[in-house]
Amino acid sequence: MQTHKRGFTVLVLFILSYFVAAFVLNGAFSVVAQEATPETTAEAAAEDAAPAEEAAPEEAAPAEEAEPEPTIADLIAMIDTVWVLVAAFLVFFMQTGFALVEAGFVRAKMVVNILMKNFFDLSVGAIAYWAVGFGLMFGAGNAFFGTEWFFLSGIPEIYPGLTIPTFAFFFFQFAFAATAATIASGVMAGRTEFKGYLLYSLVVTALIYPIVGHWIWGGGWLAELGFSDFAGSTVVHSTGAWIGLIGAMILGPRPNRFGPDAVPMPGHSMTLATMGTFILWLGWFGFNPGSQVAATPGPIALITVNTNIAAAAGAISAMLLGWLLIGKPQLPWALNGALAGLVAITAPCNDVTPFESIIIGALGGIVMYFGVNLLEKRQIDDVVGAVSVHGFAGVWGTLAVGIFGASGGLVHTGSFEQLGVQTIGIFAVCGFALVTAFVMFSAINAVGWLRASKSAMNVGLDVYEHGMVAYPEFTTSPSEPVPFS
Amino acid sequence: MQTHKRGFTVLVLFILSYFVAAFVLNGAFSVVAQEATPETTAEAAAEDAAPAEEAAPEEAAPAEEAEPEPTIADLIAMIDTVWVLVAAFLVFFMQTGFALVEAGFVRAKMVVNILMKNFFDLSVGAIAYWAVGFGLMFGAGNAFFGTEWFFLSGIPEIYPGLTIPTFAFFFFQFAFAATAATIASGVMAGRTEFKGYLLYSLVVTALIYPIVGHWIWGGGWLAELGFSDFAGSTVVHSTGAWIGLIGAMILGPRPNRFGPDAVPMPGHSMTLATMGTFILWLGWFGFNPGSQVAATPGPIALITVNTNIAAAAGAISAMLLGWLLIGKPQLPWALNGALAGLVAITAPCNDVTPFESIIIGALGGIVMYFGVNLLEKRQIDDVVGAVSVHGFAGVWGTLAVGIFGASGGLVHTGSFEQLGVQTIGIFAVCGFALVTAFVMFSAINAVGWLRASKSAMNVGLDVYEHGMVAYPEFTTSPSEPVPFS
Amino acid sequence: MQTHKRGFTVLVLFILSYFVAAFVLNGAFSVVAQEATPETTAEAAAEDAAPAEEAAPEEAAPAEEAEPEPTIADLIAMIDTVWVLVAAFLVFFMQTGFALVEAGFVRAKMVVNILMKNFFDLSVGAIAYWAVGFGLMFGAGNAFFGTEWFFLSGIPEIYPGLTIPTFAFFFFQFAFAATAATIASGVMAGRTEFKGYLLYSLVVTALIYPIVGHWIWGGGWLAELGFSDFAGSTVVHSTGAWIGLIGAMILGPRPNRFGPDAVPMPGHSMTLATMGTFILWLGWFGFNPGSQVAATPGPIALITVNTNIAAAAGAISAMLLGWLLIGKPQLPWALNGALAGLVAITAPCNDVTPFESIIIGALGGIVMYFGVNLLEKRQIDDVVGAVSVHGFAGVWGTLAVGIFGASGGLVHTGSFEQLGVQTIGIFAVCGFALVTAFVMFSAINAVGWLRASKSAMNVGLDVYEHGMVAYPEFTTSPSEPVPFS
Amino acid sequence: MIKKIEAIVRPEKLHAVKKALSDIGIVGLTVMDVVGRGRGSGVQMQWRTGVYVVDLLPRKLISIILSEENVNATVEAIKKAAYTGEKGDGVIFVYPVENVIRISTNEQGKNAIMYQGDIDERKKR
Amino acid sequence: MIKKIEAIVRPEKLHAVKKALSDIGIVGLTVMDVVGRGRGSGVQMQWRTGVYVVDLLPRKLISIILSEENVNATVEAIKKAAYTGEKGDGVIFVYPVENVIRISTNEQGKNAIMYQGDIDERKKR
Amino acid sequence: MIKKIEAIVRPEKLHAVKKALSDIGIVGLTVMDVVGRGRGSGVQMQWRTGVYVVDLLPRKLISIILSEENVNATVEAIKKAAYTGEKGDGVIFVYPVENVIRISTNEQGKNAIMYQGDIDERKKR
Ligand SMILES: Nc1ncnc2c1ncn2[C@@H]1O[C@H](COP(=O)(O)OP(=O)(O)O)[C@@H](O)[C@H]1O
Ligand SMILES: Nc1ncnc2c1ncn2[C@@H]1O[C@H](COP(=O)(O)OP(=O)(O)O)[C@@H](O)[C@H]1O
Ligand SMILES: Nc1ncnc2c1ncn2[C@@H]1O[C@H](COP(=O)(O)OP(=O)(O)O)[C@@H](O)[C@H]1O
Repeated sequence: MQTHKRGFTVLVLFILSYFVAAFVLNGAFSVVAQEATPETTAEAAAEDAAPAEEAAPEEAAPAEEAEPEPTIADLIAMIDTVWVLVAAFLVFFMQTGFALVEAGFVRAKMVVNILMKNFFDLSVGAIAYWAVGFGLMFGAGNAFFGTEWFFLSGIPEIYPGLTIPTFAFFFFQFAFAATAATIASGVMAGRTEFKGYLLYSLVVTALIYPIVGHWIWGGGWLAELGFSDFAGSTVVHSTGAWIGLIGAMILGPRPNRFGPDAVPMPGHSMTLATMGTFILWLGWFGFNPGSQVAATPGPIALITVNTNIAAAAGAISAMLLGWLLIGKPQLPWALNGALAGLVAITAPCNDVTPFESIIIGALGGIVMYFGVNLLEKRQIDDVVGAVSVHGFAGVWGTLAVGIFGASGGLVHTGSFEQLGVQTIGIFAVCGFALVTAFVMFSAINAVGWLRASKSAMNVGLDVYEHGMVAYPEFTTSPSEPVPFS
Repeated sequence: MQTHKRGFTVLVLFILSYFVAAFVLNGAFSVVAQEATPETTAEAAAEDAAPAEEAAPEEAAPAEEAEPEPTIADLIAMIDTVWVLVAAFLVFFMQTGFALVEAGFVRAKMVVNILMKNFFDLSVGAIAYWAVGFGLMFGAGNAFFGTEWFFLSGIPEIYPGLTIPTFAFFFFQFAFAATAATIASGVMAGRTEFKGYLLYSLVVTALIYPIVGHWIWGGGWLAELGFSDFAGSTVVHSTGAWIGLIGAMILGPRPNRFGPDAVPMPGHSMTLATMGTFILWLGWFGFNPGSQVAATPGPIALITVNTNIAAAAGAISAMLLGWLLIGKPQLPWALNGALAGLVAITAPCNDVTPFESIIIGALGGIVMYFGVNLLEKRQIDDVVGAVSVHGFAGVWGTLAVGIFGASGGLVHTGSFEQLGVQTIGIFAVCGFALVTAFVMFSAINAVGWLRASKSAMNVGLDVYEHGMVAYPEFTTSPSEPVPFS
Repeated sequence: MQTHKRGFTVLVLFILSYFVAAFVLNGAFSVVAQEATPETTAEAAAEDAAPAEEAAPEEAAPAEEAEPEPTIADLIAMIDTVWVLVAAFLVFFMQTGFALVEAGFVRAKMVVNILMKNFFDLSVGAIAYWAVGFGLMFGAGNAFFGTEWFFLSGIPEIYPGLTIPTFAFFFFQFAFAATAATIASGVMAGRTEFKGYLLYSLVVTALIYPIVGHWIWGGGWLAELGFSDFAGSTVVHSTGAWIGLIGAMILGPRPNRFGPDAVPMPGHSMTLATMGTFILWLGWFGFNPGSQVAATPGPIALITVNTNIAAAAGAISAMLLGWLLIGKPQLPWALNGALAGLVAITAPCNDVTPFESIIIGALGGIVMYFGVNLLEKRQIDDVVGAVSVHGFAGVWGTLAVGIFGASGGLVHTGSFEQLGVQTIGIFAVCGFALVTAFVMFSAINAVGWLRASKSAMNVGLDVYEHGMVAYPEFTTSPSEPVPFS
Repeated sequence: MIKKIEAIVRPEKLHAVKKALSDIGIVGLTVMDVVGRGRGSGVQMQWRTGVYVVDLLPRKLISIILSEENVNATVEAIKKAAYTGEKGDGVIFVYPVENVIRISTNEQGKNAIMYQGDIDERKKR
Repeated sequence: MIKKIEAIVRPEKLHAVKKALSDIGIVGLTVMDVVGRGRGSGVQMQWRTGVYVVDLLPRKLISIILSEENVNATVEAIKKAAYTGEKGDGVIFVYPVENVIRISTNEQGKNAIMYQGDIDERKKR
Repeated sequence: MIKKIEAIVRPEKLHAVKKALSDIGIVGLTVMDVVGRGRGSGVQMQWRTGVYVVDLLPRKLISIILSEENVNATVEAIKKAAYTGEKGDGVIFVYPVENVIRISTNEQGKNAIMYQGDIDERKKR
């Protein structure tokens, strides 16, 4: 208890100092107040086609009069904004999907803990990406990171090169950042302390992910090189997965996970896992088609079809492979297969045909399958299979741009150039993520906030860290999987 | 059984007479048939940019010919309608969120009952708001309620002052009405009879909520006064909460909830509660940005960002506060904190900066925290904490308009005027809700339909009222929360 | 094990040969590669209002220059595409709803199996409808089926008669096909082998559903006749239900379902079933208003309102009826009632008033109620009530077009013509579905892949077919429904 | 003398056993969920990469407190209803009981385990 | 001599019984979820078209191993706490026990079931 | 003579105890989920505003019917496998059993609790 109180105080101080430091460094408050005040925004909006600010008819009428006739460009801005926001909502919903998949794949005594982590990925990420991340990622700066727009101060009204407000673009990108952060929570489930996880979440959404993002989407050095990752197989998925991988290695496996006394640890609810996967699949229709960042009919329709069919192909290939090699069609393989297909199609989705998408998705499922088995053999405990789903399939998807991409892919152009650039990018991102994550987790470990104590893991992180259980009324038998008969 | 049958008959007669009376009074049927006939609507729609009525190519082709070229205004109507409908779908989805949060926070033996109540909030509300509510709320009338548009008869094709069809506006508003009604179900969970609840639901969506709505959004006296509540911190959330509060006080607490023989009554499923909160957070992206009722890029993007960051701040502040004061980071506090942040930002979301939103959201979480503790001390049994989440945080959000609002807030204008108006509105709505709800619940209580019998509560409302249990195959131990170890 | 391996090999060979045959017959690969290459699509898209292909500002800027000013028609295409895609996402989400409703209504030992089936409806359907279904359904051909567009080869860029890309139209239609397929899984739950189900799923999405679809939506003979089914009461819902009905009859009931040794088999989770129904209701806002296939404000707003109010009416009528006849307000009746209301309004939703929608929905709920009781008496084991919900209520909805339809309905025109045509269509589709499904299921039965063995059903399909259970840590008592007290 | 019978049977046989006991007039009984291992073998399960055997299979434990003279009839009834002849049919145990007290009536001993129309009343007729 | 008491009570009475036992100094006990049938009748349930009766209702089984001399006091305490006077209040069974071994300390017999401040210690005072 | 051993152990020790029993040749056993209280203290939990103590903690109850001569070896095996030395390790109870009947074979008494390769067969070798 005593140590708990102290740990808590340190955490609060840390968070406070984070804010204070940031404010001082950026003179943030005043700038924010000036720049992002809704007056400005509202005026600008009025130049758009805005009919009425309030629902009440009385108030709305007078406001309309003196406005200039909206132009075609204004309309395009409206359509694009609606599209990007809707897509962002779908990506946001993916957090729910991740939370459910991860909750379904852990044991009942760890459920509250994993839900907390997913919930605070979102919450911490919302603050951190607003304060620091977005600026680092998209602000002008050097080839490695941006140096403006912290706390969204000084952002332009319309995002440069696009038609939509910077706020809309920011929100879309925030949803991606939260996704990247949440991937590792599944890898490291069942043994990571909550305090340490909060720090992890802060660092990833504020620093690691945005820097990688700057390289590729923020005009950084990989973008210059011609590296192509349309919706983030590498930027989002692999980055998250490599961080999780290092985390899992530093943490070590859950007790009794490997070795002679190993006990099976099946996930506690297949309905939650399946529901989560359905929601992720749905969310991906925001992730990929939304990354067009404009409502251009041809591309967004094509991307939607490709995304869907790759998921289907991944589910089928992984399920059939498991059936062939283990003897039964298994639900977890099917779910992870669909996700692997989705991750794989994420990079090339705008530049391939549906038929090629089937191939990419199906191979994504297969890559994932062997990836999970590889980690198992190496005794790396990836609770939900996220390293394989997001990391290995992400690498495959990034390479697929260089193979099938209509604009630079091997099979269409005969040139290895794009494939080479893709490979460079994959290694660069992997290296950066592994190194920074290693430093971060080692530091968290050094203060003793990383791995939960053995008794906490026996009792369950839920009781130990959160003083509660997920299902207080249900009799559960944590150590004995029970079939019927 | 005998009494059950009689109660049922009375209920059916009541509902029937409700319809009959309404029809007679309004000559409703004929008018509805005339006004809302799709012929008219369809023609009007054809003047829009409609390309084809049916998917089949053959039929579509001829229809297109003689149509006039659509104008910019037609296009804006299309975009706005798509936006408002999508937003309405998201608000509609919030019903699912409420159902899950409430189900997760009650004990397993009350789950079917709470699900029924949420499901029929929606169903009863759909009929009641169509028949009476919308007219009372938005129809022209006096400063206190509208007197036309019952059964949607006589509604204009396009909602006055907006670009979208009145049907679209109606549907958006219906989703809000259902939300208001559903709030109290959580407060009064675990002890309210289903029959009585149906009546409650009818009265709230047909009368109480619409009248408050008329005052503020329908051009009533509070709107005249300059009261500002952009998306409904007061109109929707506080109204629902005050009604629930009175309900909880008239009902009294669940047996063994307080006093020396009190037993803890933890919610039966943290996964359901978390899933529900995620869905509510998502739905709020329809609730707040949708309340712009037009797809104006600047405002809707800003509102989205503010909504999100306030939720995050609320989750963090409530979680940290609980950690500090109780010693552990608790999931229920985090969930309720996010919701309180969302409720708080609902009124000022269009008129503040993201930074101010963080403050508003964070304080929302704190207000909620102390609110829950206050009710606990007063021995008022609010099962899900909805009075604090929707009521207290709603008051705070409404005040925040007067404090941070760019157009009239204290810190920006130095004037207390807006704050004064906000305070008047808060008291007026609170008073009206408390009085009408008191009358309503007292009446329901008088016929004996309010509080379930003691044995029903012991056995579980599910068995007693609905003849079933939510999880027939799982062994549950209703009175003994079971941790692992 | 041995036989399992063989069955598996046969299945894989079957699937492979399916692809090979298709490729050879259509010379598919080359054509697909040519036609659907994103180069073409991307160029075309550039003629739209596309601002930027990538989010990175640097790359986007130069691309914009030489583009022609977008026209009003381009904008309409953008809006319509956004609308149709969003609607398609909602319909896609209905798969989750179906999965949850069905999972909630089966016993715990069958959950993994039913989740697998729903998941693979989607996955197999995605491939099959792309390869064969869409061409059969919408390709030009004869009055009975289409003969082009297999593997999407040769499809036009913009779907003829519409404004949206064919890819967008295809995706919307795919989501419908998956829905049709998934209906039967609920009817036949708890006793159908997974292998046989995969074949079923393939045949329905590739052949049976598309042929019916061609008749009505693809310009086939029923379309010529004037048969009207706006969003698919018959095309989608009844077709799926009749196939399921035949399946249930050939399969026979679950052991101990009827007869003197019958035991009650309540669904294992009412929260899952309720959540699923909420999601289906939400998804229907894509299903019906989306079927306008254009964002025309008037119609889509009217359809939304009608859809919603019919669902509410169905829920209320079925719940009250159950209350009256059984004595308690039952959740399963309410859920199925809402769904029946939704199915009933699907055909007439664009051509009736909200008041008529209430009548149609309420009668949908009643038809469903008696339908379930009828099948029960005939000892046909429809696990989730889908034959009544989708079949009987679908027939009623289709007839309602001929009764209430503004353009040809009996009460508005006094003519029986439309009603006659509707009746012909209902019988034709029913007959076709029953016959083809009979052939299909008999064939699957003949190879022994249809009905699971008795011991598999006792142990649970989950353990037997998938080697796992849905909730390994929860103590379940499969044969004894346990109430509290 | 009072005895206790514990019968461990297949879950799907619970209904049949319950009916058989009603038929001979055994009213009072208590049932619980157990998992167990006897002569049968376990069930093979899979989770991701691994295959494992679950050797404790679910059974229903039915416990009946009754007079010594009714033990034989009851054991026979259970045996018949729970029988399939395959491994896993279960076992029946008999234990001594020293006393029984019924809470609502304060009856003790044999009186406490008498029920309306039960096996003893039937015998008298 | 060591005895075992098994009390089958209404679930909602578990807290009261537990408290009554604490009050007289009974510390060690084990509780399990059971369903059972006695003199009471079942509960009527519905599922879709059918009405059915659930005749096995949930009860809590509390089992206590204790010295013979404490049996009476304990039975009385349980009877009082679990009593409502209606059918369904439950029954109490007493069985012989031959030995007890505590794992952590290796104590045997009566020593193994002694607790700090329990009924025996209190008697001494 | 036939005896019954009931061992109440920590849930996480179930696997170890099961293995220890297999090693000495104990095959037949039944396991159930219980919650209980002994010498240990409870766990502190929180729900919203309140803190409360859960004093009944989950344990596994393992019950084994076996011949008297095997009781000692079995008790020793359980003690060793379930031991941590801290409070909460659990207790072992021994009861008399009067008869055993195996349903599938109709064996009675000691024969009914013989298994292939069990402790008795091993002793003979
Ligand atoms: N010696 C024993 N001690 C305790 N329980 C036993 C014993 N033998 C059998 N059982 C119980 O009886 C159940 C049925 O045993 P049995 O008929 O041998 O079949 P199976 O082992 O295949 O289930 C077991 O699952 C176990 O719960
Ligand atoms: N003869 C018996 N053998 C085993 N258990 C019994 C017996 N009689 C009663 N019980 C148990 O005691 C519980 C309470 O019994 P009783 O007081 O008769 O009420 P009710 O039958 O209404 O529950 C039963 O549910 C059952 O679990
Ligand atoms: N006298 C007793 N009567 C019944 N059960 C007992 C008794 N003493 C202990 N138990 C059971 O044994 C379990 C372990 O007891 P013990 O080793 O004292 O540790 P703890 O109380 O910490 O769990 C308890 O949880 C309870 O189920």
